[in-house]
Amino acid sequence: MGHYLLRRLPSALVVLAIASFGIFALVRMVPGDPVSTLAGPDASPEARAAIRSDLGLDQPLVTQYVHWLGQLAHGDFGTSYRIGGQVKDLVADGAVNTIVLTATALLLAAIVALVCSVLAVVLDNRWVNAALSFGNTLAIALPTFVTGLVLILLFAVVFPVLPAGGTPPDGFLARPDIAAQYLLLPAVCLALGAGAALTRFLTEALRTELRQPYVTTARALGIPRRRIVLTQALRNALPSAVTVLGIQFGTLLGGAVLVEAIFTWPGLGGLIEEAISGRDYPLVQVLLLLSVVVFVAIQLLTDVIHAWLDPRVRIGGTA
Amino acid sequence: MSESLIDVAAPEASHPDDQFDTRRRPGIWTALRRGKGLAGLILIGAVVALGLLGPLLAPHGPTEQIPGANLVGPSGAHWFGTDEVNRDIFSRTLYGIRTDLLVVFLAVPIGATIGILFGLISSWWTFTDVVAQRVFDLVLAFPTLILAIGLTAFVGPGLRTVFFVIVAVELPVFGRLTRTSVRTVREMPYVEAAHVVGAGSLWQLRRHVLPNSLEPLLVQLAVSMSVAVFIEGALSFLGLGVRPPQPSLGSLIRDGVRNMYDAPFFAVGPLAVVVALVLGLLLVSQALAEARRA
Amino acid sequence: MNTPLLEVTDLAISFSHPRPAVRSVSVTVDEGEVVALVGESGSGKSLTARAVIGLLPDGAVATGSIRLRGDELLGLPETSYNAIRGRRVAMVFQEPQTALNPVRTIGWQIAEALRAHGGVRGKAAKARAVELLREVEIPDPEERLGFYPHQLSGGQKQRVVLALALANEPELLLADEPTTALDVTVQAEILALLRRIRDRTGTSILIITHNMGVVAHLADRVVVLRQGEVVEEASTRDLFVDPRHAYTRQLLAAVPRLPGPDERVHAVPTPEVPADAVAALEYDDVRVQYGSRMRGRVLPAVDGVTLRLERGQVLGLVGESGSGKTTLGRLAAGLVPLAGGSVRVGGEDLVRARGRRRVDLRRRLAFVHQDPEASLDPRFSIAEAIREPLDVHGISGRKDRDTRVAELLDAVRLPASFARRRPRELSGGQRQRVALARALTLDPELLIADEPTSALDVSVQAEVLDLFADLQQRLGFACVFISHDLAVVNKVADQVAVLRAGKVVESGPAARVFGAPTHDYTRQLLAAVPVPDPTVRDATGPALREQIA
Amino acid sequence: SSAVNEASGASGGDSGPTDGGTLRIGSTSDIVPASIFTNSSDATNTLIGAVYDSLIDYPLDNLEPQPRLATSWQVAKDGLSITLQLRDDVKFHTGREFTSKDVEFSIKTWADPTWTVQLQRTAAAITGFDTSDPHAITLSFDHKLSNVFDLLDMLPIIDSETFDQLKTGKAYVGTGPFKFDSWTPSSKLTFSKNDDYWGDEPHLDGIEVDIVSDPQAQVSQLRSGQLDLVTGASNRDLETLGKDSKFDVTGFDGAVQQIYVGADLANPDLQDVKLRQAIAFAIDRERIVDEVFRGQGTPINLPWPDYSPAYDAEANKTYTYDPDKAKELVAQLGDSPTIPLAYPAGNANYEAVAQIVQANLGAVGIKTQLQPAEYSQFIKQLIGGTFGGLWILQHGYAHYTPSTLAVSAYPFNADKNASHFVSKAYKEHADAAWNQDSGDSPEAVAEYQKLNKDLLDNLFLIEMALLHFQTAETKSVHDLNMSKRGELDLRSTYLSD
Ligand SMILES: Nc1ncnc2c1ncn2[C@@H]1O[C@H](COP(=O)(O)OP(=O)(O)OP(=O)(O)O)[C@@H](O)[C@H]1O
Ligand SMILES: Nc1ncnc2c1ncn2[C@@H]1O[C@H](COP(=O)(O)OP(=O)(O)OP(=O)(O)O)[C@@H](O)[C@H]1O
Ligand SMILES: [Mg+2]
Ligand SMILES: [Mg+2]
Repeated sequence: MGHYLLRRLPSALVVLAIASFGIFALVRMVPGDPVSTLAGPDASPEARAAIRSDLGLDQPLVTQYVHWLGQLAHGDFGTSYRIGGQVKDLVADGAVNTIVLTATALLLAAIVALVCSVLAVVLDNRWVNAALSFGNTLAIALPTFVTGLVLILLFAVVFPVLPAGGTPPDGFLARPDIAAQYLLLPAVCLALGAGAALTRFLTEALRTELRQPYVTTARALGIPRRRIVLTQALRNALPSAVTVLGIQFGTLLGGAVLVEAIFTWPGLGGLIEEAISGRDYPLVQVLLLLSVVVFVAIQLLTDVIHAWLDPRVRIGGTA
Repeated sequence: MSESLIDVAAPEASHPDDQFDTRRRPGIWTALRRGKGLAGLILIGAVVALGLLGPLLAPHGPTEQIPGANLVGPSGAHWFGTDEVNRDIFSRTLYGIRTDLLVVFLAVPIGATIGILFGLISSWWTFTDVVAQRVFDLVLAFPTLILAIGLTAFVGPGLRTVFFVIVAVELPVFGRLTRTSVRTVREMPYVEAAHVVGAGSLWQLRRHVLPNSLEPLLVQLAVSMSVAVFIEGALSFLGLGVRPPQPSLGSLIRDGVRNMYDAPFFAVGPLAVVVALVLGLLLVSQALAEARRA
Repeated sequence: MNTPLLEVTDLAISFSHPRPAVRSVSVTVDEGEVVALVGESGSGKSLTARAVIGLLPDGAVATGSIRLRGDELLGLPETSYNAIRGRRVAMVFQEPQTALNPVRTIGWQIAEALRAHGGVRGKAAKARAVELLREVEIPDPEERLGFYPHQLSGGQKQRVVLALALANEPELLLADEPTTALDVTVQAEILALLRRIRDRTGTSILIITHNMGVVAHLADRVVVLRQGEVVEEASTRDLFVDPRHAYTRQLLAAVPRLPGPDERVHAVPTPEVPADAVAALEYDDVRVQYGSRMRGRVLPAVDGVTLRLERGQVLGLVGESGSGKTTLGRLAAGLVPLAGGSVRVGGEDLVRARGRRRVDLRRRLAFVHQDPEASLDPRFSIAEAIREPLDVHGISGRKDRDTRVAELLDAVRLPASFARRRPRELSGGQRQRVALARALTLDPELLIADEPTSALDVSVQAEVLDLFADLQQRLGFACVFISHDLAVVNKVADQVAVLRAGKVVESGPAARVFGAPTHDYTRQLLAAVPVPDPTVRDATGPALREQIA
Repeated sequence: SSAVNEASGASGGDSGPTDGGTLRIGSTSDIVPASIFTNSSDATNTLIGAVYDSLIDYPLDNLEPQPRLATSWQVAKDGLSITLQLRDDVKFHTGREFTSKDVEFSIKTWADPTWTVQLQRTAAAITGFDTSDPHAITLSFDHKLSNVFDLLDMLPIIDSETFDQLKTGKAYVGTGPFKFDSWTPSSKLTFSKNDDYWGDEPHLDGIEVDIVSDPQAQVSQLRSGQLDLVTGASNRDLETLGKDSKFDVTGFDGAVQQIYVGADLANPDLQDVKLRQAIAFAIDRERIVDEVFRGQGTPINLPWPDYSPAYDAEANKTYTYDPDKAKELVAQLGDSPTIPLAYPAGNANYEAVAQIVQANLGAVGIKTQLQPAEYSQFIKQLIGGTFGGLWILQHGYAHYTPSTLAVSAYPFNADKNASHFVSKAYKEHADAAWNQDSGDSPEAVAEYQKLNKDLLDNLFLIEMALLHFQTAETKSVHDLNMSKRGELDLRSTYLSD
């Protein structure tokens, strides 16, 4: 696997290099500028000029880019225009929350998808299928802002059993039981859509696998259907599911922006929204670059998992 | 001996029953004419019909503000109630469907088609494959929101932006998915068999690889179409989507949610339409998948 | 009277198409008995066996009765069936190539079969797996446990499938063409193994085969099927001596035979070949390696082969399973990367050819895959599959193409009505004929046929071989004919090359190689060929082999 | 154990002021350290109000300065300087004593344009500082400053020693009732009671400001007991909460904002004042106030609240809802093309107002196209004056001395404004209003009348409504106050249990 990763590394680096420039340019192409949002409508032109030179925005674009790259090379991610702190710290704080949230959601989605699709295929019962299919539809059809608010209304307002939002006051590690309660609603809300979509994929893939000749062989050996699904069909169906999950991850991150807002979850989603609306270039740039890094990594990871799951990819050659 | 040899060695064609073996193979169309497929088609059809016939059915104009009817609940006069600026939600829903039909049945398929073509063609050669995958990584890495803001910079907010954003969002999704299937299917001996008889890459892709990779794409198409309504709503939420006062299902739901505590009825109508549409899409995709497996 | 182990009465199986696949089949298998089911390709042999184990394809409707020790099996719910399958009744399916799970090692798959019936686990399971693999003659069984199916040759896969079926020592083994992909020596081993198992554990065997030699060798009783009906049933000896039904007689008459020891020719003149003629196919010190060099494990599949096939001639490739026959064939079609040497088709290097030239070369070349099932696109109808080469090259109009398809179907003895079916809806032999028809579509100059008749009953095989000879005569194409069936090779091939472990051990004119083999291995092969005569059963097989060796 | 139980605050009846407890406030937007003095967000306002003191205080409903850090003051006869007596018992949170030097530092900070405070020009007009007496200061002006008390009311007294940390959001040191403890960007701010406060000791032990950007989430958290007070609930939610026995909705009538329609005169279609008059007549202000702001506002033509010296009840009724008159005016103009109507996207109130305005204008034959713009872009258009049509926005500062508005609020700026309205007369009147000894002298009032006439005649800015500020809180929150600056005043607030 080592050499496999090594082979992918150059292209990943090229992507990052291109991305850094693309992001830098794109961020500045979007109309609106940091000075006007910082200064507010009533600031005098002198004030704005002062801010502009303060931020170094009066320099030529290329100079700014080179400067930024130089900073990056030194591990300095710059200072946020609006929030003022080190971009590094801001991102690190938000990243913890976002990672906890998205990882939980991803895990939930994966578990739900696994359980539901295996249930659907193993039981193969009309009513179970109908119920799963309807639940699926609702989960896909209802936008996050609807499910989020309904969840809050139900579990925090009408039956106040869970917090309506926010992160655990003492962090995630101090009191895991409390942390879990804070995490539950937003993670469920985030996981719903991805989980439902994944369930659809996995169910279809499993059904397709069950028609393969090797399943007939296994059945002829008297291996029960449940076991065939779990130990054989699933393994064959997983690679495509992993790809879908890798793609879904993007949707998940996108959804995180909304979920974080609804559940007051101070993560990167809120940060990036704020950074964009404030045209906080250093912050936006780093966040976007981070997003690209994460995606390149995720894709690498799915490829690795692919190879791990499918010996034909791993070992190569066809008989 | 030789007589009987001819007799017994006659090919199976001699069997009289074979002449009648001319039934049509249960294909995609049959799948849509019964069970799940039919139910799905009816649901989609109903939503589409409501949208197309909207102007005839709507009791009010989509932007008509009815004096005094501020956020009133459902009644005989206003089936779904009225919104915060006194418009009939039912009428707006009907007109809103039209907007979403465009997004769901045009933008998503366009994005999907381009993505699939891209994925198919690029994955055939290692070099283009690597390049295309990295490009997809890049596009996927940009959250929808940022894509939307970036695009508004060039085309301004409105339906057009929504359209472009959805195309841009779906493109890499389908591209990547296609590529994964292609990588599995292209290893199949029957693709090799076509290769051996001299079929070019395009032929192999079009005739063998694509048709045998369609399952996940069909599912994704249904999912993407469903999610499109939601993306449209989220964009309106940021002021990048359909411009007020033009109605759309997404923006209606968003408005409804804004008024959740005062007017819980508001979002119900538009949501029901979306659920019907999504259910229809999923049912049809399920039916098609089943038909293709059979 | 004691109840037979298996009693099938009036079994009928039909699909949505008007003609029932099985009309009325009655078979009984007694304890410890080996019954052979023979008959025309497509006559319902496989379906009968599948009905017994309760795994008919979707859409099949079965009526009649199937009793195992008096218990009715037909219509048994899936859960009850699971206790029977594998443990009491096991089956080896006709096409072993796809029968294994591609993402699990064969060791795991055997262990899983053992586990299914609460058998051994862990270390013991591994030991048993090794034992099973050894029993089915897989070399280096310990190491092969960690192999994935795609790393095995066709014959190896077939033996793994057999090992799976034998894992739980079933009372009844349904073996659907268990030896088609095996070379004769391994086949002899397998037959001996089957017999041993029968003798040791009293397992009854219902074997489906085309090979009358196998029947003669193994079976106690023979049931002959034709068009879904039993036409004759008799003890093996009686059947061979005194076939009653015309079809049985025809079947026996069509069995190809190797020249007997007394008929052997000692010196055959090599045909005159002009020295400057361009060979249809030339292998020059060809080497092929599988496996990744980076992992440091390299398997030489073909090791320094030099062969030459003249225009209009047929080169028969024989040799043990896994000896590189398929690999050589695939090389000619440019499907395998070369590790050394060169391959020239009509004097040109296919691997190096580009663009139009390559397409042109391809057009003159046809290929029959060893595994017809996998080489037919499941979404194509039979007609589409056969027509594809024409479509690819845009040859002739639509109508002409359809005519050509009908012609070809007829040539391989398939009814025109099959044109609409999907590959899945055919029997193994029918699929193989489709693959052959497809290869002949373009009137090739060079045909590479990898086991083109392995799934055909002798009568159809005879017809197809006649057709083949006829076509070859008329069109004058050269052919690489890969087969385990030495008699068939003997019948069609001008030249023969005997392969072993990637090397050519002997080559030359067919009559010479088969008539006066010079290499021990060739002699071994010839000796292992089961003679289609139950009376000489004991004179062949391992006994004779030892004698020769 | 349950996170809900641990989080939910006290609730119950009132038995007089009690000490203790942390007030949890939900705020819509986070603080922005670089513009901490600009009243740019509700969290900023809470921070300034909790941590800092001003020299004087305006009551909510008039403009008579009350002592705070300054105990008394004297404006010079020529109106060019002011002397303030300062308290001598005041300490910063760091323990350092508060002196006249700190006043000088604070004013100079405000005069620095990079802080972009609205009264920067006023602060910059103060050029002389006499700090010889640590407990008294004399400020001398460049020119007469009729609005100097506005500055003194708004200006927080900041600590010079920790000023660097203020810039980066690390520390906020003032003399106010609460000490700043921590800030977690985009999450929360915490404060604790200042035990050494010079005034009455606050009842609350501390304050926690949670940034809850979604207004609906604020309401949910208020309802679920995670918050005690929210500042960003929508008017509709406030109305519903007001009817709920578990919650109070408090209105603060003096701290107001105005919502208006701006007109960019660079657009030739808008150049004719008749069209702008037609717009002013066509807008149904009552409906906007009733339906969008749920009655929490007043329809207006001029920005001033009724206690302002510039208030003119009659003039405020110049343009009332009169579609017929509007139609007549439009008819005189003939056909006009579609005019863009911009508003900040993503805000429910703006969106509703914009749609009503569009419908109102449409009804009289003025076609408009709504252009929602992302806030940052919107502000850029406002500053650059690139709307090219109509826009909807809110402004503040009309509840201070009227001249403050004319010289400080961007849409009214006589030198340069988003409307591209240039008028010598308007500029003269605005300057004259500023150059007064006092903000409510008869001379000043006379200037205000002229300004009012300018505004009503030219209509480059069509006022719609004056909006009152409201908060919603649980019944356990008592004695909540607000400063004129819109900052929560929690000095006497207490929680009952
Ligand atoms: N899934 C199916 N759907 C429709 N028809 C089928 C299906 N499977 C088999 N048949 C038909 O049933 C008949 C019997 O098939 P079966 O596989 O039993 O033949 P067979 O005797 O095993 O032949 P072979 O020797 O070629 O393997 C054939 O004519 C075949 O076309
Ligand atoms: N893709 C592959 N990867 C690794 N080893 C392979 C691969 N394909 C074939 N081999 C190995 O190469 C050798 C030759 O295989 P090949 O398929 O040519 O044999 P064969 O003579 O056709 O055998 P059979 O008669 O069983 O079909 C075998 O040992 C096989 O295990
Ligand atoms: Mg068969
Ligand atoms: Mg082979």
